[in-house]
Amino acid sequence: MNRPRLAIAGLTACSGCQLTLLNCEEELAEVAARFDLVSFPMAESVEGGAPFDAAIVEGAVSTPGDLANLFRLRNSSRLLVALGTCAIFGGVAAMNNGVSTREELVAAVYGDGEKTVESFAPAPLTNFVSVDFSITGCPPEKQEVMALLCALLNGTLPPLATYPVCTECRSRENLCLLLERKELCLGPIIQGGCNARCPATGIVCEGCRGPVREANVAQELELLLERGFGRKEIERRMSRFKPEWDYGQRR
Amino acid sequence: MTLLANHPDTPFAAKLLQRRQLSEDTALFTVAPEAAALPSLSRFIPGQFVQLSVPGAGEIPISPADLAHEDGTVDLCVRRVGHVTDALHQAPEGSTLGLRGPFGAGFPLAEMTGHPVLLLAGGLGIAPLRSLLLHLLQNGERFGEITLMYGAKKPTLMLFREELAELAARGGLRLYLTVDFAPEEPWGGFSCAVGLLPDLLKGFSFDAANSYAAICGPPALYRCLGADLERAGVAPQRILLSLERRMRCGIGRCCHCALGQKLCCVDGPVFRLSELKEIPEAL
Amino acid sequence: MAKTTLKNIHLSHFLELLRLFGELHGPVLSDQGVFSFAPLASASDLQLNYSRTQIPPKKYLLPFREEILHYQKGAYRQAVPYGSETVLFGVHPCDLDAMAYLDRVFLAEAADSCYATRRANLTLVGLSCRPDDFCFCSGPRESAACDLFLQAGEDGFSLTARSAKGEAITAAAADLLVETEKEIEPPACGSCNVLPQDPQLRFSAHPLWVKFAEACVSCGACSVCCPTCYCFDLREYPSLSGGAERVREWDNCLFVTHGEVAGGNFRATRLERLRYRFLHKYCGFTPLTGITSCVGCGRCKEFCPVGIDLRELFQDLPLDCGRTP
Amino acid sequence: MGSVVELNLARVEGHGSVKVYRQGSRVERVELCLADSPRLFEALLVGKSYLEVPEIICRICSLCSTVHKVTALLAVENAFGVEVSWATALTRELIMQGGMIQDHALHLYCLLLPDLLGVPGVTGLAQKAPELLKTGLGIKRVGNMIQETVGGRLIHPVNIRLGGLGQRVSKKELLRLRHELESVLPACRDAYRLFRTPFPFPELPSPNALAVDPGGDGRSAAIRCRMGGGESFAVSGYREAIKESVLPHSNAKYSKVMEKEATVGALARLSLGVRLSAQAQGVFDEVKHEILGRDIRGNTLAQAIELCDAAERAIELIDRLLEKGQGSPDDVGPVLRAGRGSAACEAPRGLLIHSYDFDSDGICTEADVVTPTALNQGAMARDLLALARGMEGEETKKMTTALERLIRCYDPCISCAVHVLKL
Ligand SMILES: Cc1cc2nc3c(=O)[nH]c(=O)nc-3n(C[C@H](O)[C@H](O)[C@H](O)COP(=O)(O)OP(=O)(O)OC[C@H]3O[C@@H](n4cnc5c(N)ncnc54)[C@H](O)[C@@H]3O)c2cc1C
Ligand code: SF4
Ligand code: SF4
Ligand code: SF4
Repeated sequence: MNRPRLAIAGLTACSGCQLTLLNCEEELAEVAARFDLVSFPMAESVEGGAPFDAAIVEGAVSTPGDLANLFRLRNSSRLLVALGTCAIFGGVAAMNNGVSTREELVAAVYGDGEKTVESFAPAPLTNFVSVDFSITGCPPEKQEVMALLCALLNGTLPPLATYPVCTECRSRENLCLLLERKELCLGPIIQGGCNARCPATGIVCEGCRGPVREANVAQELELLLERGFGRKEIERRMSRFKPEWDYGQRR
Repeated sequence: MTLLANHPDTPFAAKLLQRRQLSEDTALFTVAPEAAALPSLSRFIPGQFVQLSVPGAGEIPISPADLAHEDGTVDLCVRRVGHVTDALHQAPEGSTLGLRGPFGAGFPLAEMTGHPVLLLAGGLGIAPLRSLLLHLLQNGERFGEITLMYGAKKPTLMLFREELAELAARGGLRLYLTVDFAPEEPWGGFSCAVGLLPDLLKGFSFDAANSYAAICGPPALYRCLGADLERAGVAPQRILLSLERRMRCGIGRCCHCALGQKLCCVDGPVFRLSELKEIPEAL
Repeated sequence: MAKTTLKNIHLSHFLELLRLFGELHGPVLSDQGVFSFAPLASASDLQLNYSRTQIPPKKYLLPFREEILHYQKGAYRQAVPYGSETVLFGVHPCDLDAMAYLDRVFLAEAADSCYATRRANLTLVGLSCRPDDFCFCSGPRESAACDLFLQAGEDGFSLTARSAKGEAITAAAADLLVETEKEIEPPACGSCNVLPQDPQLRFSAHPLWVKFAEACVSCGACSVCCPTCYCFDLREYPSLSGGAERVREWDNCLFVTHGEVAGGNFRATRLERLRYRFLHKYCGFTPLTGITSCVGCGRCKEFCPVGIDLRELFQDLPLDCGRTP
Repeated sequence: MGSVVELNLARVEGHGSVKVYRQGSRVERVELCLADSPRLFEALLVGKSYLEVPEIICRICSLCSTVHKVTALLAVENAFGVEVSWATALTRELIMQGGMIQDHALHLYCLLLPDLLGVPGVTGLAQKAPELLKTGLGIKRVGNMIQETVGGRLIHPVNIRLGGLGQRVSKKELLRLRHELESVLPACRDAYRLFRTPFPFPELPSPNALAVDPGGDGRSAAIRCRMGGGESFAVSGYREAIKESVLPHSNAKYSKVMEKEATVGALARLSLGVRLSAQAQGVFDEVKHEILGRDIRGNTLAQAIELCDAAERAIELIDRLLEKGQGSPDDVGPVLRAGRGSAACEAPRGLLIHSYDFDSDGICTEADVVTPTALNQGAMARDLLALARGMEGEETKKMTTALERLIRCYDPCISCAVHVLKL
């Protein structure tokens, strides 16, 4: 059986998405056997060259180096997969505090002295290249990462769930935090597939998987306003993983 | 624990015998189901569909593009559009697939007997209509005049062109082809109009009052062609449309394919225009 | 007719006895404070006066997600449905009726064997209920769609066996039962039934449709929690070793993907999808056309975050006994 | 003629490189560049509410997200004077042990073991030493299981929250974790045998160990930090003790702790004499001459001992939780007040400090995080130079391999180091 050639790379991120793959302890050895991990700096120190059957890319693009790396991967790979919220939406690093510019942020951290950090606002991969498939989550779910690998082995991409977090949340018979406790739960507008991890422990969905396809954002906003949250707070929460939302979107 | 009969969604094993590329994104797949499947699968009516499984990818509804073959093999003409069809197009000859069916209501052949039939195919819609056409031609003596109008986006996407031309040449079939766009460079070999299917129909004179019409193609086609045919004088009960809906189970349970209170998989996929007119969101 | 009665003090004995017929499940209150059907570790967990569970008992017949087929070595085979003999105690009449509706769908010709296996393993013990503000069924009444029905009264339950299994249970419990002259009276009927609706309502230009469509967040709660919603999706996942599993999962007609085909969507807007749900719930499809599948349990109303209540659509008639058949 | 050799680091968390500047064979200087692109967390936290701070800051790093979250919670609680119940404190400690197990197992068995066996990475391990890989992954799995069960989500845990827990871990789950821990404990105890042989480098400078003072009762946050030379400072006064400066070639900052280049991590902890659980102490007693007073190469062995310690400690914690019952989840809402809160924890890689200033509405006005890898950067650079000089005249390849291995001994976490530096 021929082993698909994979590149697994990280741009600006916490490495959690790559770690999620390394966390598939039970399957890891078999993954290593069935794939040719040509380029996986986090776990392999020898770099094989292009071409790749698939490049799985974690993280947002925020430096010229990231961009060069991304272009290299895109050009040398048949499929490019965006892995995780940062790669798809920008993620936490793309969040801004609503007041400072990027330069000010950099200056705040490094001082405006001799050091110049070459960086720009973290942006999703699709701003620069075409992306063939995405797996969302901060971090993504193990079984979705495995579903991707299994499908790649099979020459396809996996069919992932497309419903909001609430669907799984209800199916797990959790208490609805939005309805019953009037908490700031983003479940209705967030892409499910995580089996409603957070509400299952009694904690609101913070929206780590980004918007579901048909998010009724305007209505969610209304629901939260009705429950007494301030508009600023709601927007701050919503933009934690995806900086820009269309707050008027109803379909 | 008692285990009852086998799940109705269990496909029979089937072997991919041959793949013949018909256009850039469409190929004809000849599939041989295992012996146990033959009693059911070798007896489908044109217009019915089968559920085709590609292991590891999933299952999709496909209408056979040919009549049932003597040896039990089935011809499926499939366009590469997404998840399962992608996998199918990559499957090497000899690989194992799954097949179950046939499902749904096909064309009302008995009722059509003795009447002229006008077939209108848009794009991939030729697949199920080819099956009907072959049936009509095979039983030519029992049907009236047979006409096929077939429109494709461009000449290279015209499926079965040579075969159709040959059938027309043998007589018994009036064939009209049209393409939406004429390519820059001349295309040789066959004569073909440029324009949409409804344009072809415009100048066409036929025994409308006595005819049946069968339409299969993209949804936009149904809306205008149905009205045109009615205006030309074909009774809406005799305008037959083969509809596409999302289908999961094929046996009326998953509910994706509902149109109004009907289910495309059990009540269709072939419907009469007269039925569909009662259902606002059908077309 | 003399009635078989179980005194309250014998209830826990009776529950122990039911364990002989399978794993005992019943309504409990979860740690988070949600009513749900779950294994009854002890009789004291039982919530006899529960209003309704968030997830209806359909989960015993049609789990949220299950593998139905398994592909290995060139063949698809039916996955063996998990589950064993189960006694489900304390199911309200609406939920019993709902399961009867599901039976009509899944046990019809070409019965769904995963469903059928679980159904055959399930013993249903019904329990009369006390309707609350969300309910709109025909009031506390009996349902025949069970093995045994318990009508609750002041100091006991009146038992009616509805199947051979039910008879077996009453026979086994003979020592705990007494014959009484007086039947336990169900409280008087308060509300009314949901009647089949006019399918044309779906296509009416009723302004409520627009209002609903603006508000609906497509969270799916109404149909996840509905005892008779059964739409499902099938997805296939290959494994590393070359096999594959085909998974069936609850789907939802409110989702944009539900009516999507290559190149289009037959119910592209939320409004159309809400109307679709109305049509299916209240008017029925093909062999079940004209049968409303709504049993009036009130879940979709209670669990909808934006308070959509499809019944408002046909509330030109007041919802009182005037309409009971 | 001058030349530069650049070595890109692999099998470490994050992006980094080492540049060796040479004149002929003479090593002039060595630069360690921690090159992850900055994510400016400290600036982003400004303007966020105290509730959001821990949820956002844990995204600094995936490997250490648990300890970052706990440390941030402790710092916020410190700012508002919140005391959590002992059950919550124990549960937090339990999840941190889970983090320790996962982190050490990943580093030792997946990232470092290839060096010992001379293979390039996991794929090589799977071929050459499948059993060892399996053992390591088995241990790692249990660490993860603890983090996922307790935290609700494996990376960036959610169940541990301000003032309490979302949900108590059920008895059944605790018993399951205990069972799993028991099953890997023997492997954890024996791990040290595998990681005992240090790389054959020339001798390196001996480290100045730095760790939290283990004096606390385990329930509240650490109060002081201690150094090998006997110096110590209060966590709240860390800003005076730790001086940081920006280096032109690195996105992480260089720090000096009480004028010294400090070393943090397993080696530092064991050198400073943290209390160990019974079996770990037994192992330590057997091999302590290979750790005490040794250079950073001893860190690997120290991590292996800590692996055993963490597994044992986790079992003890579970037993205490089971024995006492956990009560209901407490959720102590803080009384907001303006002020600063700081906390220090021992992350798997060493001392970690979080410190936040809030205004009276609980909005963050200043954030500062000092990570182990940033603290280690000075010592790392010093050791790299020493090693490069010690290998002058050797083949370039040999030298770069040695340098890379040296870096891996430190188990650096570049994401953490870069994302949070602050002047
Ligand atoms: C009765 C019937 C007969 C058909 N006959 C043919 C035929 O002869 N040849 C042919 O090429 N195609 C035929 N189709 C269409 C074919 O079933 C779809 O193209 C196929 O299901 C797409 O699957 P996919 O996994 O490749 O695409 P996907 O990746 O699933 O998606 C591509 C698009 O197809 C839609 N889709 C997904 N599943 C279905 C489904 N089960 N039914 C309809 N749409 C779906 C998706 O929503 C999406 O928009 C027929 C469909 C029906 C209902
Ligand atoms: S708790 Fe949140 S995710 Fe769950 S149902 Fe309610 S709103 Fe949806
Ligand atoms: S519940 Fe929300 S925040 Fe939690 S894992 Fe799922 S999508 Fe992410
Ligand atoms: S439609 Fe609503 S009230 Fe009716 S059965 Fe379903 S959930 Fe209950």
